[in-house]
Amino acid sequence: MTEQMNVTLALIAALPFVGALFPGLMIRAGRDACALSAGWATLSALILLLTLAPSVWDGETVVFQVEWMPLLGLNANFMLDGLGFLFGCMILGIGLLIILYARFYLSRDDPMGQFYTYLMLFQGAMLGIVLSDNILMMVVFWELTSLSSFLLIGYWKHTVAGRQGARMALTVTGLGGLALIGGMLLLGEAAGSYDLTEILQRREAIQDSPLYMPALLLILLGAFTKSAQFPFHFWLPHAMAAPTPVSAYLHSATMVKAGLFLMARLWPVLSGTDAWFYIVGTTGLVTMVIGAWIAIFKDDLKALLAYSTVSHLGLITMLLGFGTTAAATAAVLHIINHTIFKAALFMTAGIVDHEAHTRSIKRLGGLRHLMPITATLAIVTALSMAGIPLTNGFLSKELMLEEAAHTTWVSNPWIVPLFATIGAVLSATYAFRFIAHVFLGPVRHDYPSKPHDPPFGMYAAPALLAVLVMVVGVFPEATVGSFLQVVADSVTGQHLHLHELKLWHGFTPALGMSAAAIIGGLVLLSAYVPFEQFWKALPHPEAKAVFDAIVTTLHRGCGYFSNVLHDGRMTKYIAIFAVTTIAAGLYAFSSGPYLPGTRPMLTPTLVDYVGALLVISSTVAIINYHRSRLLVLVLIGINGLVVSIIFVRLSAPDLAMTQVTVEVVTLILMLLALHFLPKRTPRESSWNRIGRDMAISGAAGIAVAALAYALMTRDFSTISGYYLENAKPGGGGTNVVNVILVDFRGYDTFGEIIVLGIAALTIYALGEALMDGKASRTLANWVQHYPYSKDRHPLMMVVATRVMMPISLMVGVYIFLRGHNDPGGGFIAGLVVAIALLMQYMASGFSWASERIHIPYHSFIGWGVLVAGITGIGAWFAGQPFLTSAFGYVHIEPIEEFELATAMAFDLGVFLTVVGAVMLALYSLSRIARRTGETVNVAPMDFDPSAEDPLEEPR
Amino acid sequence: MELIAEILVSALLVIAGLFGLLGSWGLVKLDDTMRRLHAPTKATTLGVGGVLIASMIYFAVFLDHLTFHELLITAFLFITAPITANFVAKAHMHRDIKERDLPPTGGQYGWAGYDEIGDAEQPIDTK
Amino acid sequence: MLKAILNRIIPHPQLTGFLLLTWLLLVNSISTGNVLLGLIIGLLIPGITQPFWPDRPKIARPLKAVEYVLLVLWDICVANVTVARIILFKSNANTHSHWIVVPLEVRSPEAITILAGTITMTPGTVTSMLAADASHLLVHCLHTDDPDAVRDEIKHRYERRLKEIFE
Amino acid sequence: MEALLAIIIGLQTAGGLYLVMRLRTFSVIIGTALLTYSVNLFLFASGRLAINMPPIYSKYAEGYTDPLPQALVLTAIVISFGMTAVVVLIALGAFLESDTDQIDVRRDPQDLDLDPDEVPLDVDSREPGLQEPKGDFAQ
Amino acid sequence: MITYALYFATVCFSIGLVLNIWRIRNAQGVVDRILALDTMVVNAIALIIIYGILENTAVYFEVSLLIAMFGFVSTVAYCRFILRGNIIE
Amino acid sequence: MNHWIIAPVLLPAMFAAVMAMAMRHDLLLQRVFSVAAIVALVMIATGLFVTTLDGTVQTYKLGNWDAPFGIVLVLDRLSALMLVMTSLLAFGVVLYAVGSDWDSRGRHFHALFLFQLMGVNGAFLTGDAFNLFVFFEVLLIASYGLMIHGGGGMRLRAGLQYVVMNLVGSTLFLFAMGTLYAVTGTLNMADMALRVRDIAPGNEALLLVGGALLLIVFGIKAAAFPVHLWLPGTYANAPLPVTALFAIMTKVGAYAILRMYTLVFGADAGAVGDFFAGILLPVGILTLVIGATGVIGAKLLPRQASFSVLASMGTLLIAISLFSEAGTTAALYYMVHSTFAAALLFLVLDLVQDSQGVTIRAPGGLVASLFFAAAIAVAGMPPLSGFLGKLLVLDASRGLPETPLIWAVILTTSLMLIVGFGLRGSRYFWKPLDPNFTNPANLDADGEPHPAHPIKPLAVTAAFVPLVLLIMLTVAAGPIMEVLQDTALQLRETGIYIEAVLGPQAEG
Ligand code: NA
Ligand code: NA
Repeated sequence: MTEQMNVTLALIAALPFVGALFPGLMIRAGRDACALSAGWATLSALILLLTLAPSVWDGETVVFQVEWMPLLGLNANFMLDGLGFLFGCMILGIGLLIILYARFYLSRDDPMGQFYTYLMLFQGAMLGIVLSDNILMMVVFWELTSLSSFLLIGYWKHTVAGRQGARMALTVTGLGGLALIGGMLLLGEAAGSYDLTEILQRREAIQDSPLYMPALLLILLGAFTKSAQFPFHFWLPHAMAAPTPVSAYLHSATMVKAGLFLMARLWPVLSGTDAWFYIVGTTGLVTMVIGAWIAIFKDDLKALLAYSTVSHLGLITMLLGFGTTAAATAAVLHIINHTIFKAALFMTAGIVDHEAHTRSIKRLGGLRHLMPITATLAIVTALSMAGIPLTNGFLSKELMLEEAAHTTWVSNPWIVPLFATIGAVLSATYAFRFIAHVFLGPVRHDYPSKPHDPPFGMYAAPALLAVLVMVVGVFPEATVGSFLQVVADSVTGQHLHLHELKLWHGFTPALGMSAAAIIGGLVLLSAYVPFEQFWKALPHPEAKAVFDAIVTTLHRGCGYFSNVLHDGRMTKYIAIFAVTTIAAGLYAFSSGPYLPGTRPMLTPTLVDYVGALLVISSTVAIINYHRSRLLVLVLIGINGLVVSIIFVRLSAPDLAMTQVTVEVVTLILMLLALHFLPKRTPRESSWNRIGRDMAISGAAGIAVAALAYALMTRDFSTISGYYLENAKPGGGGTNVVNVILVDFRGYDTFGEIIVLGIAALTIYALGEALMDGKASRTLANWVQHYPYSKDRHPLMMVVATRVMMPISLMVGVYIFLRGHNDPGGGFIAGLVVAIALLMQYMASGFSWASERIHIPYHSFIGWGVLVAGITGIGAWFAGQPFLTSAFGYVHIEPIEEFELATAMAFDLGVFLTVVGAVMLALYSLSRIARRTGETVNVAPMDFDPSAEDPLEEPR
Repeated sequence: MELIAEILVSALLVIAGLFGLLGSWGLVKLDDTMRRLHAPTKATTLGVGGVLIASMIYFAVFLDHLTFHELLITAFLFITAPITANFVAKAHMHRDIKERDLPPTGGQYGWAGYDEIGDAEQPIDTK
Repeated sequence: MLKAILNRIIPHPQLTGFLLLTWLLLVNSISTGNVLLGLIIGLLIPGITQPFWPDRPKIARPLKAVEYVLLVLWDICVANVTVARIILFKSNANTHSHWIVVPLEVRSPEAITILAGTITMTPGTVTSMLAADASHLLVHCLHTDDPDAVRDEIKHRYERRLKEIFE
Repeated sequence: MEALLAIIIGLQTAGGLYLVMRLRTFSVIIGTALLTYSVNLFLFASGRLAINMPPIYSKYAEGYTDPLPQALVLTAIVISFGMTAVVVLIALGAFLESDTDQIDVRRDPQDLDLDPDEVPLDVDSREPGLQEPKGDFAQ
Repeated sequence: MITYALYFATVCFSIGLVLNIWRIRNAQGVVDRILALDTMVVNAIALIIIYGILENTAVYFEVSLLIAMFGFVSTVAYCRFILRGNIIE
Repeated sequence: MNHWIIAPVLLPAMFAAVMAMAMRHDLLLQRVFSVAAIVALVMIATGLFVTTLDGTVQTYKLGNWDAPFGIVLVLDRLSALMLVMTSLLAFGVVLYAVGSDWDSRGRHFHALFLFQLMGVNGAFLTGDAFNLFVFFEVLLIASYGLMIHGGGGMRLRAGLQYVVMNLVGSTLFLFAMGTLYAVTGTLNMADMALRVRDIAPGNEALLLVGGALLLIVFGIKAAAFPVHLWLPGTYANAPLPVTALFAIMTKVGAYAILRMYTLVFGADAGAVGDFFAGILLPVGILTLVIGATGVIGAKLLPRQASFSVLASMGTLLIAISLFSEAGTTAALYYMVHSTFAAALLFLVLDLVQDSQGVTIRAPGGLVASLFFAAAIAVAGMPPLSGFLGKLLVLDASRGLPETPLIWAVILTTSLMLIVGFGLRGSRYFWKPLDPNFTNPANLDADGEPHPAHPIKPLAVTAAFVPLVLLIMLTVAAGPIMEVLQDTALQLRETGIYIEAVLGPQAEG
C-alpha cells in the first residue's frame, strides 16, 4: 500500500468546522443564506473528497500529518483509504441532503443558525473520526461527536424528552468514549504507536500482547455504546427527541455507524480471535433480533425506525464479528445500503410528521392517496429495509444470511442461521407494517392536520435516495461493485477477490431464508392485532427505567454522601483535620529510625515550676470556664503573661516584649468585638462529643509535647552561628534578632508588615460592608441588655492619661531607636504608640480623641509599606539587590558618634504600618459601635469641676 | 561601702519579697472584693518598688552601672495603681453593689457610676 | 509676640522638661546627643498630645509639691505596715470596713486625681468613686472604728496641701 | 526544663484544639489564640533552650542562644496578630449579619432536589414522548 | 548575702503568684479575677527585675516596663468593658 | 543580578500600597492602576519566563546575603511558569471584576487583589521554607479580604470557616517548620535538601514527621482529601470572580508539594522520598472521587463547580504523586489547564447569576455556550485542553502496579463529571423556568422579581480571556508540552537548583 501526502485531506477535515462558523452569523441574512452557508462547506468538502477518489481507487492511502503533541504521540494525522472514503462520502453526501431537507423541515420559531452550527460541528467531528490516522486523535473527534449530538438531541431544549434524551445519549456514549480512551491507550502501547497506519501492520504483536484483552474490551465498549448495541441500545430511541433531520443524519446514517467504523477500522488487527467472534458476533446477533422485535410494536414512526436501526446495526456488527473477509464485505455493503434507505425513511417519516402533525402509526393510514410521492418514496425504501429483491437492501441481507448460514456458534451450526432468519422475519414484519399501517388502507378523516405532499425541496433528498435504492438494487455490480472492492480491501487489509454482486445466486440456503423472512413477515403482519396483544402481555424490561434508576440513585447517593461529608460543620472538619494530622505524624514517625536525644537538659528552678503551674492552671481554667467569655479573656491574659515570662527566662527579651504588646492589642480587639457578641457560650455539646473532642485534642497535645521534647533534647548543627558572627560587622546592630528581622531576613518582615496592612484593609472593608448590610439594621436597633455604668469618661482616667500618654509615646520612640542594638524595634514601638493612643481613646472616647489628633490610617499603612519598599529598592541604585542594607557611623560635633542604618528606615516602615493598621482596625470597630446610635462626648471628661460653669453647654 | 550596699540591697529585697507576698496573701485571705482591693494595691507596689530600688543600688554599686530606669517603672506603677484600683472598685460596685447600699454623696448629684450628669443632648456621631 | 511663638513651639514647658528627664532616665546616659534628642522628643510629643490637655493647671508652689511627694512616700511605707498588720493579725470578722464620703474643696481635675491617688496609696483606704460632679469622694476604708477621723485626716493631711500647691 | 516546656506546649495545643472544635466562633478564636501560644513556644524551642544567653552582643555574655527561631517567632507573632484581628472582625460581622455566632453552617444532607426532568421511579417511565408520540409538529 | 536575699524574694513572689492563681480559681466574680491578674502582673514584674539582678543583666528591663504599661491598659480595658461595654466609645 | 526577579512581588505590593493610600476614594483610578499593574505583571512574568528557557536557574539574594543565611528568590522554569500563569489568570479576573462592577461592591478590592498576587508570586519565587510561610500568610490574608468582599451573612460565615481552617493550617505550618528546623538546622530549601540527604539515622523519624506535617499543610491549600472539606463552602460562597482567582490558590498548594517533595523530600532523599511518594497517590485518588461525587450530587451550580475543582485537584495530585518525568509533565500541563478552566467556569457562573438576578433563569445563548465550553474544559472533554491533560495523566501513569486503579478512577470520575454537568447544565440552561416557581431569593423586598441585569460587555469579554488561554493551551499543546517537559526535567534535576542557590561546591 502506498502513501501519498495530500494537504487536501486537512482541508476536508477543516471545512465543516469552518462551515460551522457561518450559520450563526448568516441567519441574519435569512434562512436560505443560513442553509447555504452550511451547505457550501459540505459541498466543497465533498467535491474535494471526490477529487481524491482516483488515488483511493488505485489502492493508495492518502495521508496528511501535522505534529500536535508529539510527546504524547497525539498528532493531527489524517489518512484516507477506501473505508474512510466510504464514510466520508456518507457523511458529506447525506449531510448535504440533510442540510437541504432541514431548511424546509425546521419551523420559523426554531433557531436555525444554532441548528446548522451544531450540525456542522457534528459533521466535522464525524469526518474527523473517519479521517484520523492517529487513534488518540480519533478519540478526540469521537468525544466531539458525543458533545455535538448532545446539543442536537437537546436542540428542542424546552421539551422534557429532548433534555432527557440528550443527557442519556451523552451519558452512554460518554461512558463508551472514556472506555475507548483507555482502550486506545492500551492498543497504542501494545502496538507501539498511536498511528493507525502503524497499528494496522502489527496484528501479531497486538494479539499476542497481554494488553489485547483489556484493550479489546474497552474499545468494544466504546463501539457498542456508540452503535447502540445491546444492552446499550436504549439511548438511541430516546435520541429521537431530536428533530427528524438529526435523527436521519446522526442516528441512522452517520454517528451510530461510528462504532461500526471503528470495528471495521481495527478489524485487521483485532478480529480473528475467539474473543472477537464471541463478543462481537453474539452481541450483533442479539441486538439484531431484539431491535427488530421491539421495532414491530412501536407506534411512533421514528421509534420504529430507531429500533430498526438498532437491529440493522446489530446485523452489521454481527457480520464484522464473524471475522471472515466475506462477512466483512457483506458488512460494508450493508453499511452503504442501510445508510441510503434509512436516511430516506427517516426523511419520509419526517415529512409525514410535518404534514400530518403526528407520527403515531395508530393515527395514520391511507396516506398513499393524499401524498402519493411521499408514499412511493417510503414504500420503495421500506421494501429495501425489508430486503425485497430489486432493492439494495436485498443484496446485503442476502449476503448476511449466506454468511450466517455458514457460521458455527459453540460448535452448533444451527443457532446463528436460526436467529438470523428470525431477525430477518421480524425486520420484514416492521417494514411491512410501516408500509401498510401508514400508507395503505383507507383514507382517514381524523388526521391532526390535512396531509399532502410537501414542496419539492423537502422530498428531493429522499427521492434521490430512493432512486439510489432502486439503481443499486437492480445494477449492483455496475454501481457499487468496484467501490465495494475498494472498501472491502481497506477494511480487511487484503486484496480480496470478490464475487460479482448479482441478484440471482441460485438456490442457496440464503435464498430460502430470505423467502421465509418475507413470508413470515407477511404472516405476522396479517396477524398483527393478536400479535400485539401477545406483546402487551409480555413483561417489558425497560432499559430507560434502569438507566433513570441508576442516575437517580447516583444523584441521590452521591448527593447524600457529599452533603454528609461536606455538611458545613466546621468543627467536624477540624476534628478530621486533627485526626489526620495525628495519624500522619504517628505513621511518619513509625516509618523511620529514631534515637532519643542526648543533649544535656536544663534544670528547672522553683520559678520555672511556678510558671508551669500558672500556664497549666490557666489553660485548664480556660477549658473549664470557656463559656464565660469575659473570664476567658482574663484567663488568656494570664497565659500570655506567662508565655512572655517564659521568653524572658529563656533568653528572648524581644519575644517577651512583642508578646506583651501584641497581647494587649489583641485583648482590646476582642473586648471590642465581644461587646456585640453574646457574653456567654451556651452549653451545646453532648458528653459524647465532648469526650471525642477531649480525646482528639488530648492526643494532639501529647503528640506535640512528645515531639517538642524529642526535638529539644537532641543536638543539631544550625546556620545560626553566621548571624551571631555577622550581625555587627555585616548588619551594624548588636541585637542579632533585630538584625535578622530587618536585614538578614528583612524580606520576611516586609511580608509581615504587608500582612498587617492587608489585615487592616480587610477589617476596614468589612466594616464598610457591614454598614450597608443587615448588620447595619441590627446595630441600629441595638438594645443594651445590661445596664451600664454612668461613669463614661471618668475624670481620674482622663487626667492619668494626660501624663501617661506622653511618657508612653516617648517609650515608643525609645524602643524604636534602640531596636537595632537592644531589644525593641519598629514593631514593638508601633504597638506602644498605638496603645498610647488607645489609652487616650479609652479615656475620652474615640471620636473626641481622633478629632484632636488626626491619624490618616490608610496613609500610615501605605507609607509604611512604601517606606519599607523604597528603602529596599534604594539598594538598586548601589547596584545591590533589594533590601541590601547600608550603615555608617556619623560624627557631628558636639554630639558623640552615632549610627545610621538603612535598616532603621526599614524599621520605620514597619512602625508606620503597625500604627496605621492598629488604628484602622480600631477605627472600624468604633464605627460599628457608633452605628448603635452612641452619643459623642464633646468634652474630654464627663464633668470638669474646674470649668467656669461646668454644666453649661460644653465648648 | 560594698558591705553597706550589700546589706541594704538584701534588706530591700527581703522587705520587698515580704510585702509582695503579703499583697498576694491579702488577696487570698480577705473575704470581700472591696477589702481585697487594699492588699495588692499597696503591698505589691511597695514590693516592686523595693525590688526596683534594690536593683538600682545593686547595679550602681556592684556593676558600676548607674541606672535610673527603675525609677521610671516605679513612677509608672505609682501613677497607675490608683487608677487601676479605682477601676476595679467601680467595676465591682457596678456589678455587685446597689446605689442604695452606699452612703449618699451629700451633694447635688449621686455617685458617678450611678448618676448621669449633663443630660444635655449630645450629638450622635454618624461618621 | 516672642512669647506667642515660644508658646507655639513649647506648648508644655513643664512637660518638655519632664519628658527630657524621662528620656535621660530611659537612655540612662547624659550626653550632648542624648540631651539634644531628648529635647527634640520633649518638644515633639507635647505637640502631639497638647490637644488632649487643653487647660493645664498652674502649679503655684513647686516646693510644696516636693514636700507633698515625700510625705506621700513616707505614708505609703506606713500604709504597707498598717495594712500588713490588718491582713496578718486581724480576722475577717474583726475587720471593720467602712465607706467614707469625703467632700472636696479642690476643683482642678489634676488635684482631685492626685488626691484620689494619694488616698488609694496610703493607709487602709481606697478611692472607689467620685461623685458625678466631682464634689465628693467615695473612699473605702479597710479597717477603722472612727470613719470621721479618717475623713478629716484626708482633708487635713492631703487636700489642704494640694490646695496650696494648685491654687 | 525541656520537659516542663514540652508539657506546657502540649497542654496549650490540647486546650487550643479543644476550643477550636467548640461550636461558637468566640471559643474558636480563643482556641486559635491558645494554639498560637503553643506553636510560638514550639517554634522557639526548635532552637533549643538556653538560660540567660540572649542573642544581644554583650561583653559579659558567656554565649548566645540561637537567634534565628526568635526572629521566626517574632514574625509569626506579628502575622498571627493580624490574622486574629481579621478573624475577630469576621466573626463579629458574621454574627451581626446572621444573628448567630455558630461556626457550623449546617447543610441538610437531604437537601437534594432531583431534576424534575427525571421521572420518579414509581411512575411508569416507559419512554415518554415515544409511547404516545406527539411528533415534532403536534399542536 | 544578696544571692540569698534574691532567692528569698524569688520564693516570695513565686508563692505570691501561686496565691494569685488560687484566688483566680476561687473567685467570686470576674472582677476578683481581674484584680488577681493585675496583682500577678505586678508580681511578674518583680520577678523579672529580680531575675535581672540574679543574672547581672539589664536586658530584660524593658520587658518589665512594657508589662507595667500594658498591665495597666488591659486592667482598665477589662473594667471598662464591665462598666460600659464599649471600651473606646 | 537580575532585579526583575523581585518585580512580581514588589510591583503589586507597591501599587497596592499606593492605591490603599492615595486612591481609595477613586474607583476609576484604582481600576486603571490595577489593570496596568497586572498587564505589567504579565509582561514581566513572560519576560522572566523567557529568560528561563535556556535552562538556567537564577537566584536573587535579598539583602545581598548568601544562601542559606539570607533569603533567596529562585527563578527556575517552574516558578517562571507559575508566574506567567498567575498573571494571565489575574488579567482575566481583574478585567472581569471591573467589567462586572464587582470591584465596586466593597472597599479596597484592587489593593487586596494586588496584595493577593504579591503573595502568590512571592510563594512561587521563594527559595526559603519559612519565607514560604510568610508569603502563604500574605496570600491568605488577602484572600480573606477578597473572600468576604461585599459582605453578607452567609458569605461571612463561610469566610469565617475558611479563615479558621487556614489559621489552623498556618499553625500546623509553623509546627512543621519548627520540626524541620530543629532537625536540619536550616531554612533554605536547597540547604535543607542537602542536609536531608545525609540526615543522621536517629533523626529520620522526626524528619519524616516534619515532612508529613508540611504535606498536610500543603494538602489543605491544595484541597487534598481529607483536609479538603473547607473548599466547597468557601468557593461557593465567595464572590464568584474571587473564586475564579482562587483557582490559583489550590495550585499554590500543588506547587509547594511539587517543589518541596522533589527538591527536599524527593527521590534524592532516599527512603524519605519514597515515603512521601507513597502517601500522595491514595490522597489524590480519594480527592478525585470525592470531587466527582460532589459534582453529581451538588444542587447548585457554584457548589457543583467547587466540587469540580476538587476533582481537578485530585487528578493533579495523582499526576504529581507519580514523581516521574512524564507524571510531572502531565501534572504541569493539567495544572495550567485546570487553573484557567476553573476560572472560566466561575466567571461564567457569575455572568449567569449577574445577568439573571439571583436565580439562574435560562440565560441567553452566549452565556450558555460559555458555560458549555467551561463544563467541557472542566470535565476534560475534547476539544479543550482538559482532555489532553487527562490523556497525559493516563499516559504517564501506565506501567505501574496501580495503573488499572488510576485509570479506572480517572475514567469513571470523568464520566461522573460529564453526567453531573449534563444534569445540572441542561436543567439550568435549557429548562424553561416554571412560571409558578418563585424563588424567594429572587424577589426583592416588595415581592417583585429582581430585574435581570443587562450583561456587561467588558465582563463577557473578560470571561473569554481564560477561554482563549485554554484554546491556546490546546492548539499549541506541542510546543507547550516541550517546555513543560523541560520544566519537569529541571525540577527532577535538583542539583541544578541546589548549585544555583548554594554555589558550585555545594553538592557532592
Ligand atoms: Na457619670
Ligand atoms: Na489609701
